[in-house]
Amino acid sequence: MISYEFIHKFSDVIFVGLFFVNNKLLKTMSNSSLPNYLEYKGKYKGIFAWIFSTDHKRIGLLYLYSIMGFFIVGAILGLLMKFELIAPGKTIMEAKSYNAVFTLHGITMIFLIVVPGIPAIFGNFFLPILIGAKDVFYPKLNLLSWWLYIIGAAVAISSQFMNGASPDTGWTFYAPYSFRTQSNVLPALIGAFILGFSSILTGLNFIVTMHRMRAPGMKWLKMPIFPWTLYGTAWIQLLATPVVGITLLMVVAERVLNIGFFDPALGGDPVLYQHLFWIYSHPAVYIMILPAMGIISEVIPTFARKAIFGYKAVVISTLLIAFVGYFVWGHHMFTAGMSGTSLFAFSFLTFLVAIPSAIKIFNWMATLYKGSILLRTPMYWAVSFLFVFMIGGLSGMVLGALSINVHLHDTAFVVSHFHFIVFGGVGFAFFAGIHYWFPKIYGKMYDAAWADTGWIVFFFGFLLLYTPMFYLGIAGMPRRYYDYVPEFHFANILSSFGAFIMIAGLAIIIINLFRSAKRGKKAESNPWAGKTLEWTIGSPPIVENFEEIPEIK
Amino acid sequence: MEETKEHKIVSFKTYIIILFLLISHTALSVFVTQIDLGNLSVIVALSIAALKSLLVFSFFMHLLYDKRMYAFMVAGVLMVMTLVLIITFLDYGF
Amino acid sequence: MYSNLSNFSEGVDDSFVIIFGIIAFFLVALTAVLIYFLIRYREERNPVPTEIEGNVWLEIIWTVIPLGLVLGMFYYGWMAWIPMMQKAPEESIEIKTTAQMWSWKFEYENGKKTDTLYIPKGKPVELLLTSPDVLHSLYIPAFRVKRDVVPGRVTEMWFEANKVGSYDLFCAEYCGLQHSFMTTEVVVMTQEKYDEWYIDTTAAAKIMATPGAAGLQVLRDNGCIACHSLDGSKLVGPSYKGIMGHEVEVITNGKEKTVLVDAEYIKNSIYNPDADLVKGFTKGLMRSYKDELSDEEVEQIIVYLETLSDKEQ
Amino acid sequence: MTENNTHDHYDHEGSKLGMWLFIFTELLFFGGLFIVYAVMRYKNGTAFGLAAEELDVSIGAINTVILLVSSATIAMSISSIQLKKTKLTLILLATTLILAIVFLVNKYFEWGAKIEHGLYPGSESLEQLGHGEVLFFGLYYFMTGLHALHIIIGIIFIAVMMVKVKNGKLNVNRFVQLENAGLYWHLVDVIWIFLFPLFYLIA
Ligand code: HEA
Ligand code: HEA
Ligand code: HEC
Ligand code: CUA
Ligand SMILES: [Cu+2]
Repeated sequence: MISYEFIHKFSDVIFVGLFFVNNKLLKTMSNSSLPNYLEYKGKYKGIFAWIFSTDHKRIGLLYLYSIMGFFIVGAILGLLMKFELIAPGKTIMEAKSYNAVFTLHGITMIFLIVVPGIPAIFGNFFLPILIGAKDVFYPKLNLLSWWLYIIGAAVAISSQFMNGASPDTGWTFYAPYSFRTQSNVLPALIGAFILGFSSILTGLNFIVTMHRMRAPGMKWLKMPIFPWTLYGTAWIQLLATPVVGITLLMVVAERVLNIGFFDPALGGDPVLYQHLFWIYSHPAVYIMILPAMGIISEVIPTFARKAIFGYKAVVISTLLIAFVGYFVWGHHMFTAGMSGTSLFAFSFLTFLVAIPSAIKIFNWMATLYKGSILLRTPMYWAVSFLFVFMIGGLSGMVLGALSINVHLHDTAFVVSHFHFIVFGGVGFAFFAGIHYWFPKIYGKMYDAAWADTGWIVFFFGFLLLYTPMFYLGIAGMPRRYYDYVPEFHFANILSSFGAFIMIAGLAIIIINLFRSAKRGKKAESNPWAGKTLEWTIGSPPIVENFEEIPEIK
Repeated sequence: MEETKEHKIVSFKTYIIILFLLISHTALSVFVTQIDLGNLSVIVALSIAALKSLLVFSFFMHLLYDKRMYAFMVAGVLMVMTLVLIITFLDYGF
Repeated sequence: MYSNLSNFSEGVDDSFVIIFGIIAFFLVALTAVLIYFLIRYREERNPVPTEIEGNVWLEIIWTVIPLGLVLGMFYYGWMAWIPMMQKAPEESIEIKTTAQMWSWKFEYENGKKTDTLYIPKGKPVELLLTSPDVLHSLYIPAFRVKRDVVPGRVTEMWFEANKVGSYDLFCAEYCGLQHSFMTTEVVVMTQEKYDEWYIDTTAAAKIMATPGAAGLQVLRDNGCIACHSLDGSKLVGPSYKGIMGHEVEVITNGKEKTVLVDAEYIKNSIYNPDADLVKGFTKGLMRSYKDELSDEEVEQIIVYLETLSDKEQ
Repeated sequence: MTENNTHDHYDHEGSKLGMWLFIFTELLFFGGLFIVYAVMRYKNGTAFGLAAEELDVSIGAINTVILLVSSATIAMSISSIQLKKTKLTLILLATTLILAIVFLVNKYFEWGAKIEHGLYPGSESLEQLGHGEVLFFGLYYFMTGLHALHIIIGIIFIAVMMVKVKNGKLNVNRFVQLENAGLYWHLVDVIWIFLFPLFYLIA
């Protein structure tokens, strides 16, 4: 049996452990006369050469390792839930642990992984290269963002180890339960607040970089799609994150000073809390998905050997998603007792926001038309991204319909929707990206056969894991349920088995990548015959990316 | 990208005039809200505040003299903010 | 998905089927095209790609057609929802419903209280939902209805059951430790059976005969059992078994002391739960029942607790 | 750091853009509070009106004027640095600084008086009033407190600028930091322009 304390200890070990693995990995050769960024010797030595480096590429890798560390914790927590849910009643833990586990799972997955994820890792690494710059506009601020990220994460995680219980509110921190519970909600909130700052600073940095540092000749409409999606994302980070910042601060004030903003016992309004929370958290889902779409928009053209179909339409739809995405937050509150007018408006806007996503899907498909398609690991991931993203997005349509949402809200259907789209979307795009850019980042090639095996195991595990949850939701199983009625047993078994298969796939993928970073064959500078700027420079790139800033015709 | 463009130097006189306008509007809003206008006083006070901030934005913060882009950005951000406020109020006022 | 168990289920199921049909069509069609392209245009079969920059007409077509479709979906979703939003019909039975950590309490027009929802078939029922503590949500999957219970407000919901039977009733909004145990049932009866049940007080009278039965009823009606077990197992609060006459360690004003559980102590524990905090339990979970339980009811509880003392077993 | 010395280059527009973006986040930060204020006022209209009478309009008005003047002086300091009048720049900045401090002192006395009357979060006399009043004062302390925090940051910002002007780091060719300080200070001003009517005037 897994006790509450055990979960604490266990996450502790993983966090500390993963942090120190990275440094040993990186010994590579350079194919330029200048030292590449991995070998470069700066003012500091050892680990300090990384954690005090302002090189955007090193910062990108710092994020990669820290996020991977959290990610493994989050994934194992997910697995624990699946063990628990394999049968009704108690299987491996108490209700108390279960509540703490899904809360921590949600917080790590959302705030520590997919929100910062792709912009912080690939954005940092490739944005300057893709627009022909030597670094971001504020390199020091960039480093500060990483430090804030780590500090925020540490504060949030510290809630697990302090006296008292781990937070058990769910990642949404709904009032007034988050005031009532005696668990350590405060550090989790403060951690999320700091993480917000980190995210804002990254966004700010990227916008200025794109405005001011594009290589000569690179007009706005010559920028690759990935930077464009980062641009849209950055604006959301800038304009939505402060709202959740202030909300969390108000919750802190309410807990400490007893000002009744949200607690009805003090005259506050709990639904107002939900408004403020989702004003951030809905746009935040587009913070997650837009950069993922950006990666897909790079991978598909490269492997179809042609330029993306309808460049302008893709750019415009990116900006539209970012914009309309601000005004649909209420679809998370359809049963919370909002007025009829707002229900109508929010449902309507929710359906509108699907259009730009649809445009993107169609353009990606059209890019494949008459291409000369090379099926390699990154392409497998990209194509399966299309599939799972469609499922996730289309199930979002079902949820957006008012009457159906009443039935499906807060059920396993929602859980399935967002795993398909968050994890299917962002996760698959992340794997597409890491396999696509791996040769550039490390100057090494991974073992393609293992990578493909990992993909297929993972993909089918994924489908088996989450598809039954659609059924469970329709049948009426509420989410955040530690225990369930026997009717739901069979689908839950299927789902749990899916999780075990998927984890096996994940293990293959990660081990393959780690081994290859160390021992892989040397990679060429342009293994996929890509057309964007990162493929014109050496693998791995030199410290300031370009010996000479390129001129774009 | 080196920026060599000349910056416009705003004269002290302009600033003083704006300051004068700002202070007189403050006085006006205090005055108007002292007489009882009911709900209207909320609207008047906030309109005056909006006018004042418009002055600050365009003169003190140089939106009138800088690149157009900044003015557009500010307008866009304020628009998002207002829309969010209005949409929130669909749940309360209607 | 069709069940037709309540007046709403048909509308909801219809719009589900329509929307599901559209999205399933898109999913299948697009996936088929995707796979076709991957095979037809793979490198071996089509070594030279044809560069196509874009096509404005296509873009317009695949913006406008989905736009029409999503508006259609919106319309169907919305139409089926209109009756739910409307006020309950005049002739509805009104039931005051309290959702509390972690139990349900239903109070009928004649003052009858239950922890299971009993309703007649074919008659509209209106629930007036309140919560003394945190958010909950009343969810009856079979009826396709759900409504959040927001502390500080009275929210209303209504429905009409079509078929006799008993159905699950869940709490769908996360409300803390025992959230997943905050479940009960809706029992739908024929009008005649319901009327019989409604005026019947004999069932209660029968239990009343045994000592302490009234007390047990009070505990049930007020959801105490959700946190306190009767058989010695530890839930959120201390078990009632053998509680009377025992010594417990409590924390009063930050200091530990040992007290003997007597009637006075029990009463104080119910009215000011945080005053003497039992060691090993969490503060703030149990709220004060000062406004809800009369002295008389507390007396009845005490009588009942006496019957649970160890000696008798 | 040595590895990025190329980025020491001077990009006036870029820095200014960065500052503006930061200002946008600040606007949204207070925007969230304004939403809460608006909703709470909508729900507790009369209580808010009554509570607002407790606040002293004249102190508020004086503070408004102080901030407006300080905004003008810092704006002028930017013109004067472009005219190479270092001394005048310093004088104008010092004026801004002093006005900012006067604002804080005023605020200190205002809060002090309120607290003496027992009107602070969690106080007994406040608890006796209705939820509406408690909320009003809660918001009042929270929002003006956050604003005061911005003033303090502004004071530090301006003080640093003075030092830099003094030793010539900021001059006719490079003054974007001063401009940014100005932008920040105007933002603080704009927020106050709204706080003033919301708390003091609409009674
Ligand atoms: C990456 C994150 C992400 C993304 C991109 C989305 C995208 C969408 N989401 Fe999702 N959502 C979440 C993450 C995300 N969501 C999370 C985390 C939650 C739960 C939060 C919680 O409560 O814990 C949630 C919950 C959630 C709800 C609330 C459910 C509830 O609690 O009751 C709703 C309701 O409307 C919804 C709708 C949508 C819609 C309409 C889209 C649209 O943007 C989807 C658009 C995409 C498509 C439509 C598919 C592609 C298009 C085609 C294949 C073309 C053909 C299509 C048509 C003609 C329609 N989401
Ligand atoms: C990114 C988001 C993400 C991811 C990846 C996952 C991964 C998993 N999740 Fe989920 N989950 C959430 C976000 C996520 N989850 C959220 C927000 C909730 C709601 C919490 C709440 O209710 O408050 C939730 C809730 C939730 C529940 C419901 C709890 C309940 O309501 O009772 C369950 C149940 O089984 C579950 C299972 C799993 C499992 C088995 C995995 C894992 O085992 C899968 C393992 C992962 C992989 C095999 C690889 C995935 C790879 C990536 C994502 C790439 C990473 C990206 C970068 C590094 C950029 N999760
Ligand atoms: C939300 C959970 C919850 C509910 C509902 C609840 N209690 Fe409690 N109760 C607790 C907890 C936790 C404690 C222990 C901490 C304390 O003493 O406050 C406790 C303590 C007690 C004690 C003291 C026990 C001892 O061993 O000293 C009594 C008596 C009691 N409750 C009676 C009741 C009655 C009667 C009701 C219903 C009317 C009720 N409780 C409802 C959680 C609950
Ligand atoms: Cu009550 Cu969940
Ligand atoms: Cu959403």
